[in-house]
Amino acid sequence: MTYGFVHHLAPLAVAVPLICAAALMPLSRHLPRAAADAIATAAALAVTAMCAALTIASTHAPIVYWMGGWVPRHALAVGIGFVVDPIGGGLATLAALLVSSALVFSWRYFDSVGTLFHTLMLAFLAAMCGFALTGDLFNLFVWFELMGVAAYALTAQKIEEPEAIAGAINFAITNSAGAFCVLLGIGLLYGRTGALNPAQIGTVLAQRPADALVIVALLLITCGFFVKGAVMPFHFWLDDAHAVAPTPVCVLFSGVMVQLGLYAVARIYWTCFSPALGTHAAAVQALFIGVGIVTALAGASLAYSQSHLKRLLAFSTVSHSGMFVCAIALFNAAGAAAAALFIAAHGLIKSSLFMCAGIVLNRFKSMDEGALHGRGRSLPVTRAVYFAGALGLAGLPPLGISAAKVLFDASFERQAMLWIAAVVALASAIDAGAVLRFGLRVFAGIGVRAPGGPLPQTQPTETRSRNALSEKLTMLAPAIALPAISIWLALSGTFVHGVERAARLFTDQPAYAAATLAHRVQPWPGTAGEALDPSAYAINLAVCAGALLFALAGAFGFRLPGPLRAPFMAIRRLHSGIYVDYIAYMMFGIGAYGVWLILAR
Amino acid sequence: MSGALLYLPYAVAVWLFLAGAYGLVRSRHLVHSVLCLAVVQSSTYVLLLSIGFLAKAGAPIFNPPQVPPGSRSVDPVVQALTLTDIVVGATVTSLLLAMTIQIHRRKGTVDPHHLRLTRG
Amino acid sequence: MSLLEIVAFLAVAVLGAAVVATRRPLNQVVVFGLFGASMSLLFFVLQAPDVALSQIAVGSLAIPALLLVTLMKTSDKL
Amino acid sequence: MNDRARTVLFLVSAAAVAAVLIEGIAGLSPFGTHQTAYAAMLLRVAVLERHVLNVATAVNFDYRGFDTLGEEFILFTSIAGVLIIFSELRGGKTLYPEPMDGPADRGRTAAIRAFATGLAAFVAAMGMNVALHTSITPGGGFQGGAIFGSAVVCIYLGAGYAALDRTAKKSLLDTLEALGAAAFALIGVATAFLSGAFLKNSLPLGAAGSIPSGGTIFAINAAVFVEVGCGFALLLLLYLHQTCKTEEEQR
Repeated sequence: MTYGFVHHLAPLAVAVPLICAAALMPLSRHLPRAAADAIATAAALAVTAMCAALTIASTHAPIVYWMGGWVPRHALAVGIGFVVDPIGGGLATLAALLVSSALVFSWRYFDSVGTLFHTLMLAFLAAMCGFALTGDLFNLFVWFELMGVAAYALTAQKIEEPEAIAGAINFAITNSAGAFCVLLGIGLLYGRTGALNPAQIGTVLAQRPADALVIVALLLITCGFFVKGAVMPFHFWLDDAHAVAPTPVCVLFSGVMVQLGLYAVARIYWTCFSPALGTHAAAVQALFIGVGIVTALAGASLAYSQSHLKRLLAFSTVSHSGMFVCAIALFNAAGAAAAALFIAAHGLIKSSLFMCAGIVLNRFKSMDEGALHGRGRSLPVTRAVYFAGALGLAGLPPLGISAAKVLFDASFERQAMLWIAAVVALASAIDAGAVLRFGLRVFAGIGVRAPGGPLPQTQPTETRSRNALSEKLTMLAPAIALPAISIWLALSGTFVHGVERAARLFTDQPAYAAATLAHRVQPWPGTAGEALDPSAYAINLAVCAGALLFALAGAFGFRLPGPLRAPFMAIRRLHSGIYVDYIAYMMFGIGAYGVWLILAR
Repeated sequence: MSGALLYLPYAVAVWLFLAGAYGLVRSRHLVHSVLCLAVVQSSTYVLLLSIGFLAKAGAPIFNPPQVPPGSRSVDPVVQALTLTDIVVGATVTSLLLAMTIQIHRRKGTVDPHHLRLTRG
Repeated sequence: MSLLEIVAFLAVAVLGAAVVATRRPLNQVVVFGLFGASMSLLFFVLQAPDVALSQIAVGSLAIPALLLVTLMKTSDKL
Repeated sequence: MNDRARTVLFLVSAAAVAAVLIEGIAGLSPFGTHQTAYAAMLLRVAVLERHVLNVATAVNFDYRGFDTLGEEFILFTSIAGVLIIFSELRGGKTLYPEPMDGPADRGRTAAIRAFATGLAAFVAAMGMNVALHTSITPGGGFQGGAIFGSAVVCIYLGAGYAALDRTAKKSLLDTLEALGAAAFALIGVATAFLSGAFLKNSLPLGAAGSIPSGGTIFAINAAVFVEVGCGFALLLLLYLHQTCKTEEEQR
């Protein structure tokens, strides 16, 4: 067995950022800031190129790379393998692209930042690449933990602010508890199958119908990753972390980290559990659709109730997590394709929105809707980018999410579950309406002023106060480039069809197992996808119109009557900002999911 | 009865998981919470090593004349996994304790109930 | 299951609960040290000397030192 | 949520979780009766293929060495995180806080200092010994490194922080720590070129039972020892520094 050049890119996509991260730590005392910026950005761009090359190469056949050259013996995995398919590779590419953009954005964003920031960002990048590319359950856990440790430290960066540390503590405790659930689930699977390789686990589990152990393993792994994936009731850490983390870090959290949690659930479901579940899959599907819809709707209404932009965008991410879970829950290739395209487009657009938030924070030192009322009019380019992003979230063509929504609606229509698409469209309208409302008030001065204090006089230390042209350019360039990429991807027919094809391969367990264990890497069949029906875009326009209505209603101070508002206020009060509650909710979630899955057996 | 006893190790893992979580929910001190989290994590060590145990078998370290095949040994894989897991535990603990010191310096409290984040 | 194995498991279970139940931070650190020791005993019993050695190095040397420093800095009396 | 409501919610949920988990673990093989296919295979081949007698070491540094690469960087990253939390930003760079008078610096006789230094040397030597014998006895780079790093505490207790700060330079420790971590990843890259796969052995294996056996296992073990030893020492130093009064507190 010899590996070609492209194969070697798989471990290098992890090793290169790790080596650069290690090198930057001692160099931090000797290098000027600009040099550290340049090294880190160059490394992230190199990883982007490597992951893109891997993704393109994997469209012909999956790329299987065994660390240490330990190829399987008699269909038993000996070592740790990376299995790159277009979906995993694509996610790694997205992660690397967003890290590159966030690093460019941070050149001028931070007034002062140690070079340790770059070390942490590169370790974070390596972890996300490893997480997306690995084909081994315990290795997945290792990268999950590295991702976590880097993310906690990045959240706590503004050490003078106690809120930042408190947010990081909530984040660290809930996510660690989630990680331990995952590891318990992996342990159960290992005890049953004697394997850590998903392809092998799937093959062994398929030999008999799923019993309670298999269901509990699925439960623990799902709940653990749903903590990262911000699915209710495991999402509570997310808005705390987003509210306090520096903007470039929020970009990565909302743009790709949360979605990686959902990717892991889908990947493990398809490779390990799908052959064994049989009729029980219906119960899993009902559960996922149920929590997906609750998360989408509740996340959207929570976003609507926020006047702090970062929290608003964070809840919008929660809402989108619910939508992704709905798409994954179709448990077919069409759903996986919709989810993949949706995640890619959302990542690009949400990142751009967070960068706009960062520019506003940088300029006015506030994130409060009332305090910022009308102030955004002095930032015309940021305003345009923000509105494009807000409407893009609702699915305005030609921004990327429009194509994803068309796939999404079509896949539910084919399963005669159009009502789910309708509910998700409503959630989407509320969610985008919240983002638009903030934009109308802050960037256009439309509507009544939201309650809120004056702009703060004290300067938060996160950002520099100069307003030079170069500063605007380095912050605006990535904010403009990312949505532009999403337009390019959505308009490129080869990309959309490529995603559809990749999703069929993603959901093909026998092909995955054969490629991994038997080393039978067959070129994947090329099938022509159906052309997207242009009339399908009409729904997107309707959602945009709905979002505009919600936005205007909000901007002019329309409020639901008290009794109708009560349930929303109750949900909002659950977000107490303290991890002791979050662990209790998490336990409730595991118990509720578990009782449903066991009883529905 | 002895059959049920053979499930005691796994039950201990479940017990540690739940006991640690209970401690987290009832915690009034950040250091207490960090240690409870460590107890939750120790459930994973116990589960993994119990799964890999083989009765009347030695450690997976061989002496030259007695090289496998033929010699019984417990599972080396779960031991490697647990080693990694212990490092993870130590790192999360060290990060959280550093945050505890920092938050006490800024806010003068280590009671999680006094650290509620303000809502926007 | 041998008696030693049963005792080691029960010790871990009891001391784990004791860590959770101990409220005074300094006492809790002591109980946590005992819990760590019981874990390393269990690892030896389970024929995992590599893991036991790790547990001793981390759980009985490094982490208690960090804990004591943290308590020193965060208790109001000092 | 108030304490009572939270506790009740937890207890009800935990009862359900307990029931579900017990259902799950009931599906495992009874304790000590089953050997997994993975373990059986590795126990059969590891000593012959890797020339190390400690199979856990072979798994750690070779068969599943990639996990250990991630593990070492988890440690590295968390120490970087602790450094950020405890550090001071000056001139756009993360710097170590200045050393100051510690509480334990005064009132020590020369005998105590000498004893502490000797003890620290003994602990450090023990750590190296554990790491060196990874292929034949329990322990390895990680365990040895963690013991080695703990020597810092001996110096602190015996000679005080100021003496410790003079002996163990933080800038040297973080350089060595980063070098150790980078070396692990670089060994992977080098082996990919030399032997065709990331972390695949490309050194002579040596005789099973001798100390420098196992080829790359031994090299990785050394890198891990340097990283963990210096990393733990740095971590402990950063914490022990906290026992000194900060500038604010002195004022």
